[in-house]
Amino acid sequence: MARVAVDVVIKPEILDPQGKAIVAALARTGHPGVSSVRQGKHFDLEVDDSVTDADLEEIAENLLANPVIETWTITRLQDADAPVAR
Amino acid sequence: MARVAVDVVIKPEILDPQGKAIVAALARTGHPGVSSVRQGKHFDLEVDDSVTDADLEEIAENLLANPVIETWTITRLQDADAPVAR
Amino acid sequence: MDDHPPAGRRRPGGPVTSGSGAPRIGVVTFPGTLDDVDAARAVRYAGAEAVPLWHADGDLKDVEAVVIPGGFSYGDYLRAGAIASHAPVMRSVVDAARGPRKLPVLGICNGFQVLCEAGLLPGALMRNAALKFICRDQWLRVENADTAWSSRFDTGAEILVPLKNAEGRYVADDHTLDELEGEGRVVFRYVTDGAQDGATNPNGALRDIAGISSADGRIVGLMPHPEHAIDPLTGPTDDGLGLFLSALDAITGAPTLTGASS
Amino acid sequence: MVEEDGVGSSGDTVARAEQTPDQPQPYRELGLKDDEYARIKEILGRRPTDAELAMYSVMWSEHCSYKSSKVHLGYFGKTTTAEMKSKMLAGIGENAGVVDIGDGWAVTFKIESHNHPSFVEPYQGAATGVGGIVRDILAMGARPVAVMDQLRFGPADAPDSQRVVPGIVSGVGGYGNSLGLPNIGGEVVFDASYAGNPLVNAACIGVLRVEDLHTAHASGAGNKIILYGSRTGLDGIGGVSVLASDTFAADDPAAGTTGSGGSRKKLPSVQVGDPFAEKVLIECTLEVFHAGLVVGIQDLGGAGLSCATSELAAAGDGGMHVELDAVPLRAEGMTAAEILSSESQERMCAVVTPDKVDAFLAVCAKWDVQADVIGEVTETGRLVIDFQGQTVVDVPPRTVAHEGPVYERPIARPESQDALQADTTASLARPELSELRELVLRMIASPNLCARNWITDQYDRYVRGNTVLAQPADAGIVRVAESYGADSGDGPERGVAMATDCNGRYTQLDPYAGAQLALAEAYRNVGTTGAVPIAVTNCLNFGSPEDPAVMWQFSQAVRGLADGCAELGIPVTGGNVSFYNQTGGTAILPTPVVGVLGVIDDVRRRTIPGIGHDTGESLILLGE
Ligand SMILES: Nc1ncnc2c1ncn2[C@@H]1O[C@H](COP(=O)(O)OP(=O)(O)O)[C@@H](O)[C@H]1O
Repeated sequence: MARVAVDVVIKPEILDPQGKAIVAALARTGHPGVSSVRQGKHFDLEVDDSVTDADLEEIAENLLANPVIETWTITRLQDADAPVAR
Repeated sequence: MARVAVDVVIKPEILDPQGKAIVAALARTGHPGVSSVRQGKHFDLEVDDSVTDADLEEIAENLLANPVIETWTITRLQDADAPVAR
Repeated sequence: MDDHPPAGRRRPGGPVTSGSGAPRIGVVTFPGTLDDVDAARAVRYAGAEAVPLWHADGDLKDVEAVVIPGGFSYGDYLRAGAIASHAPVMRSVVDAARGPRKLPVLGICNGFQVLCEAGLLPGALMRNAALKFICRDQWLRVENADTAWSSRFDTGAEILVPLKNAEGRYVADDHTLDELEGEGRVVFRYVTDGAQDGATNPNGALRDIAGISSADGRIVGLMPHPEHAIDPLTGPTDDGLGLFLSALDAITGAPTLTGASS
Repeated sequence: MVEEDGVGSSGDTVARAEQTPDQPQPYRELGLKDDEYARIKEILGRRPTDAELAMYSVMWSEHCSYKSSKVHLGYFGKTTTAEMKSKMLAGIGENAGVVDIGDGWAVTFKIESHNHPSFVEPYQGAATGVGGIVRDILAMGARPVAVMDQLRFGPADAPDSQRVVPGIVSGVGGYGNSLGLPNIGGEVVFDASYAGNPLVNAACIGVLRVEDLHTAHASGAGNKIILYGSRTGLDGIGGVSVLASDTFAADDPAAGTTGSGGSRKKLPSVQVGDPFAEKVLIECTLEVFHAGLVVGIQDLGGAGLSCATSELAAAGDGGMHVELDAVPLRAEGMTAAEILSSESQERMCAVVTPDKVDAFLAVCAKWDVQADVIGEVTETGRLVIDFQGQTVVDVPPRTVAHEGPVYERPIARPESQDALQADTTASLARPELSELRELVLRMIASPNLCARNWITDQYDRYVRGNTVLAQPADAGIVRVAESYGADSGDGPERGVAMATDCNGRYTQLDPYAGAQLALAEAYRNVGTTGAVPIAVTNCLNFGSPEDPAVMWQFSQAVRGLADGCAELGIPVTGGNVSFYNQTGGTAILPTPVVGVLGVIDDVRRRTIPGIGHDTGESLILLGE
């Protein structure tokens, strides 16, 4: 068993209206110091040991992200049993 | 200028219909080794140096996450100018 | 009915055939598909037989065209259409559309998203710029009346059909967009001038694109819902029927620009 | 206090309850009064187990037992004549009222409140409110065909409204849209009294064949109880977490501790909806109905399995035996009380004869819906629930489901009522003629009168292609046969219309007349579409029943509505009461939302709303 985090973000050239809306809301609520926000997705996976890095790459590319609009990073975390700072 | 990542995840006791749907889809498409997926949000922020950790905490709690059903982690990354592995 | 806005300038034409021997048009249902009954009704109104196709079954049952209807397949939790694009029925649809038969395929709303996710159409659909679900009657301009799903219209005709979605913002890179425009593959565009409230399109779609086609014009995807505009009793107009009548022409080999009528 | 011998993993059992009669229990934290707790002990002849206490406390709550409203609601029955009842197939007491509309068709409809959850978590509260009412309609054997929503918010410019309004609207839309149910109407009202207590009422209409009417009952010893739909998790458990066994005592030292020892850390009472799961649940349920695979069925809403098992058993002719270990869980280490109290969404409970179990499970498998046999109907007359090899519940089911306390709360017309009524518009300055234009503009721009498109544009009114009228019409109409999936042929197509209305200010001025005005408005709104009104439902939103002034408003409103219905000759077929809608000590405006259902024989003859379709139209004023 392993824990894997996959972070999916929208490519920089593509408009992210959510991010823009958040920046505007932050400015209104007294946080003008935040100059940019991009919103993406975060996945926490629990996978058994048969799942290879190549499998993870395929899972991210074919399902978790859409390569037309998004990029992703995959991070293997420590064992699922060990508490993860979260 | 600094880069900050905020990952927001649904509390473990709360239903995550997204994650459920993804696990089922992965099993169908030949990835039965993924036993659990929790889907959350990932935010990439660019903040200027006036933004303190306490500010970030407040931003996450009041805007990026819904404390009723979600928890979050805040990670300061290296300088915005330095390339970030992504 | 006389109590509705004027119908779009559509080339007239009624059902080609009906009853037994009518062309068979498949309507796909995924778990979470919602507008399959509407799509099947539109197919019937056009004079064809609607054949239900189940997501888990790769058998296309000898249909001569396929409609992938709207809804929220698998909840659309990950990305709209992402999970559905991997269903067995989609593998068959992709093969039949790309194969020698060049099966005509129409993706409406979620169906459009599925076609993009399956790689049959370029680009992607993203969250509406206003970040809200939007349901309203929307004018569209027919930009290309030479596809399998738009031949009953005149190029430049304007039609009024419902639009309803949360993720309808069409995006693609500039190169792809230029290619689509250059090849006449932008089939429907949001009408943003004149009567509309405000000058922008409803969801922030690049170049006001509401629907596109494959290079051969056999596969069309669009966000608005022609199947909800087949009878002024239940929709704003019956303008949407034109897409389904067009498909009948494509199936029966009727010359595209003359329009068959019974 | 934790017993020396500790509690096994199965927690408190009947055997243990018999041995430890004096163990203190946190019944007050669970909302039970001293005398209510005493009555439970009397019924059982011992102290209740934790699981039993959880069941009784939730089933005897105001929300489930109608303990303050029951004595008043009886008036609806008294004023409903046999003639008014002639088309009623199911009425007050069932999940939802059902009326016969001819040619073998029946329609069921109901409004429910989800006010408090929507304040805590606007999106999910509103979403699960829609989900809950849809399952109510489904449990009658009907295909849900349309939804409506009645919303009350604080002032539009109040800071909290910016959290509450968009959240609730997108929750109603998010769930209903994903479910494929057209939204055919509703209401939006802004008033300061709702600032800390918005109202989210959701209505659903369902269509069925008369012969398919199902009521919730578990009869026939040996019949199996099948729980199907989503897994059961810790969501929505809220207060019951005070009962969690000491296994979790160390979990969170900061959490409030209670009489029964440590507690699991306070769990959120928020439920998260999964409309996709509900959509497949609907299709799956309709398929098992039509295949003739169910004897009885019950949705799981508030009070979860506690409610489903006790109500099914109480309505049957015997008893019921349930194995809680068979309930599929989403969280580890859940106690019996938690499993019974969980309000996890998108679940249903069916009673199935043994020979049809396999066929039932096969339909569920087709739709990818989890289904498990969790028990069976017995002849013991008792509801017995086992968990981890021990009996944790052994009760007469009627005492849980139907024999809760009934209160005659004190009623007092508030002294301020006279002054309120005396304060008429006579004292207001009349605008000068020159101010009229500005006044009209101000009025139509005001939150309570302006266009509702910002809200209604977020709702799908087209899905399934049967919506004949929706916004901006005064009543929505859907056609019946095609909504159900039947071919409507070439003849006239029958439709069903619904409108809901309520003016809280009028009701505050005179609760009796206010309720009648709401009824009259909804009745007119249905009538003006061309439909004939045939039945009434309601959702009575009020403040605290412990406030005699609120009880006075309530009793007056019920009487006004019942008398009005008798006058119009149409029955109240069901309703919902929501009390304790107040911020601090201040109650909301009394808000008895009234829904009127109508039938139109040919939907093509409906009246399109509005004036000015053609030049030269005449305006005719009817009435005084
Ligand atoms: N919350 C809501 N959900 C759905 N429809 C709504 C809602 N609020 C208002 N509507 C619809 O918008 C239209 C206008 O509403 P309203 O201004 O309240 O009408 P009226 O003042 O004529 O009663 C009506 O068709 C009504 O059903």
